[in-house]
Amino acid sequence: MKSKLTTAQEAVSKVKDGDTLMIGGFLTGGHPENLVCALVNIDSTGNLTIVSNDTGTQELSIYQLVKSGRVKQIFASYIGSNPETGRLLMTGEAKVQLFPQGTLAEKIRAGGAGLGGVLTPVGIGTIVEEGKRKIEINEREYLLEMPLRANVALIKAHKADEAGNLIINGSSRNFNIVMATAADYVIAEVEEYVKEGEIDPNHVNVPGIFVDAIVKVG
Amino acid sequence: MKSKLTTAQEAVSKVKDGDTLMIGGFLTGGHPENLVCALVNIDSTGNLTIVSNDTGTQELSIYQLVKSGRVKQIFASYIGSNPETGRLLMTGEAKVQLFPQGTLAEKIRAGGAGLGGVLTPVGIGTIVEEGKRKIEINEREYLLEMPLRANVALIKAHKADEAGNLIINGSSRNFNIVMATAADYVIAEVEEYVKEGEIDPNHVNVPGIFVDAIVKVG
Amino acid sequence: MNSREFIASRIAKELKDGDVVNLGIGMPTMVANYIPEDVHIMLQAENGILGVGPKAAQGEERLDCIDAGGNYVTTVKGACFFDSSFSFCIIRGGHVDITVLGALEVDEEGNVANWMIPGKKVPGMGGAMDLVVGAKKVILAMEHVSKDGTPKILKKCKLPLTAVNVVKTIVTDMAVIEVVPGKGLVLKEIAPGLSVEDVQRATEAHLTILPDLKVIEV
Amino acid sequence: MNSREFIASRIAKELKDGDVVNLGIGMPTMVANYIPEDVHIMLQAENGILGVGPKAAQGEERLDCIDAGGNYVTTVKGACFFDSSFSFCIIRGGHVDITVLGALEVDEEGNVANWMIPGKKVPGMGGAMDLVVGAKKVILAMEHVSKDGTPKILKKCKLPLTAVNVVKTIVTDMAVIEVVPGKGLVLKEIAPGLSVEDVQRATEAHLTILPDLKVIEV
Repeated sequence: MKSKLTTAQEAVSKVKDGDTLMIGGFLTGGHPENLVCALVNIDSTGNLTIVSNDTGTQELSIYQLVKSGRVKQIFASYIGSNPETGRLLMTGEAKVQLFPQGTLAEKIRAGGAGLGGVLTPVGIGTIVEEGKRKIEINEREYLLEMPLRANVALIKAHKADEAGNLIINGSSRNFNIVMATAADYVIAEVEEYVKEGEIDPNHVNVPGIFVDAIVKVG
Repeated sequence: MKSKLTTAQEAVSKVKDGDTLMIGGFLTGGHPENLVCALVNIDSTGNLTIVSNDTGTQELSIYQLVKSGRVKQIFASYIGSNPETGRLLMTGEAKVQLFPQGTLAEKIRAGGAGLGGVLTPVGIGTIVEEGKRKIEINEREYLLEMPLRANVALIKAHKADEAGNLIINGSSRNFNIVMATAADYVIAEVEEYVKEGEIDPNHVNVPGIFVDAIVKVG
Repeated sequence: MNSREFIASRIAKELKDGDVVNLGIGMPTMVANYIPEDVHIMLQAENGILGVGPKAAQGEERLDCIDAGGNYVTTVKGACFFDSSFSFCIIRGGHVDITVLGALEVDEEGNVANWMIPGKKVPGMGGAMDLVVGAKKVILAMEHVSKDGTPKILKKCKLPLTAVNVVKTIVTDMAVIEVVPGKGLVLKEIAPGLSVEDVQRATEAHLTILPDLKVIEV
Repeated sequence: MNSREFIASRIAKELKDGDVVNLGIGMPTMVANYIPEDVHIMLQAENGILGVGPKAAQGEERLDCIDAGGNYVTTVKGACFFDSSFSFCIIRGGHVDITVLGALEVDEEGNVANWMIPGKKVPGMGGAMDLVVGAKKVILAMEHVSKDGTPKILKKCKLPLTAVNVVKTIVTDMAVIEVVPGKGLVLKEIAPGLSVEDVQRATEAHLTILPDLKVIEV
């Protein structure tokens, strides 16, 4: 089988104009900094839609990406840690759509799991309702939340084997696992790269079939 | 904190008349045989509803439970390995409702995850549609599948620590993880019981907060 | 003890042995400092930890162990890690006993606003909407009035809501107030040295006074 | 080579290097025996394995490593385990390239019936409905006619359906047939020694014959 190992530059060249991009991580934790940095340095792509829990912090390259004018739309749950995202929202330079964090995770999962949507009680009675179908079940109202998918996902893991199986430790799992299931092309930035068979099948967090490219860093 | 360690007999005495019971396992794999056996030997409870992927095989105690006349309803995806379940379905002695396996897993997950339901394309155009709401999204039809919850879940794991954290290996995870999230009282049959802190937090398959009682067997 | 410490220490008394608790960023996080030694709770961080421990000592910070505020933390014995999707199954599914959050406004129907000020500040809701809808008990930790002295406990919230009918207990520097469905706000305790009139004057909503009104002990 | 072996070995030629494949119980399972050595596929078992290997040797059976038919199996290098919920995210989400299943009936619209005979046999659909809806390519492995000689490839299925418009390729002991949307059934290959008329006579649905009709090679 063809090796999935590649460079950050080569991997992110898969991102095309107008693509939707999922970027894993929760603030600095489990964030694929090297991949985003490589993307910032390729300035050929624009009109991007970014799906990220929080669009990171000011210290990360995602701040530069958001600032670059190449992003037309952002889906997130919290943007207080990246003032540039807030600025784009206020000025309307980009469309910024906010979702409850659990709803965002569930939308991405639905995208990867072939579901048409999920019903959540979260957001009922708030502006999160706007433009969404409400469905009543047993006299309780739910919001119909639709699936989210991406062309490319940039995720971060600790270890990969040759098959692409990933181990993600601690609080760094966050959005990296669901995002790996919901994109056409998945790029994983990893700290360690081992031979096939060296990861215990019981400890795999992302099956290798989801991972298209592996970039070893550090 | 109070110890969760108990006997099978004591644990299953939590099952009350009319309860809905989830039973983990896929055929013989990851099936909580000792807990079901204990339940068979307590003949005080009836009118049970059982949620199980397949209601096991003829060699397991669940066969006796299904045969006992104490089960009024069964939710499953496959019953070809337990002829008694098929007999109840044919004679109408119990109500047997069949769901696609992924739909069953998703219904239980929704029950544990506080979702009002999920939309799946699976079952469209088949008798699985019967009695269910259909919702059209972007010109594709989906079935609205409602959440499932239980009063008690009987599950099987390899290892538990004092906090109730569980490790389930190999193909035995199957329905045991989602069922642990979707029942008011969760009883885990385990092969190994260790002190708090002896399970790597990265390797926990079921967080201890879901587990109410632990029964060590073998 | 300043007013923030006063509020945090009073809220700590609401926690019972075995509770699963999520503490919001800021004042709510301080609650952890006042939990009695014989009360063992499991702190949840919505980015993927159950069993959050004290902050990491200098030099021992791990990028893979941060809480939802981005702080480097430790874990207690019996902790476990999981991804965002599972984390919000725990939260939305009702498996968190108590969530403590800050608020901009709260009203007599138990509605709460804590995530945006239109035209000024839109950090996003993060996990707050899921938490207040999903947790079994919602406790607000807030100053009784805003910096310019205007009431924050209102007849009806004016800011965009986080959720409707969810708040159970409001703990401020002046009072402990319960939201009782159909009854509105019931004053349970007042801060030492204050009169009922002092509290009512600082509150827009009507407070029901019970005969057994107590003084807040911390 | 009997007819079941003939069918299985022809289907093996449909698999490409890198494919994720789910093989149903019975004849489909035999496909694994005929995969060329230079084609590496990942076999999925819906009870929670990616990377199913050969059957376990006698004495080396592990209760935690069974396939969806309940057989003791081994795993290949690079395998991983997961629970039923995630397994059907893989299946329903379109991450399985090929699923091979048996069938009772199939028709010219690509509808398939393979899970029940009303009044006779109701084993349940198990994972079949999710697999045929979710997999990128559905291949049926079936005898061309039933034991009493009646056609199983029909104008319109009579038995309760497993799914509508899902079948891509039908491989029988007599022919390889493609379902082409808007065009119906196209005969691609016939078994050695048979004429087109032989195949059409054993088929209720109309077969479109292409000029480049081939003889099945196994």
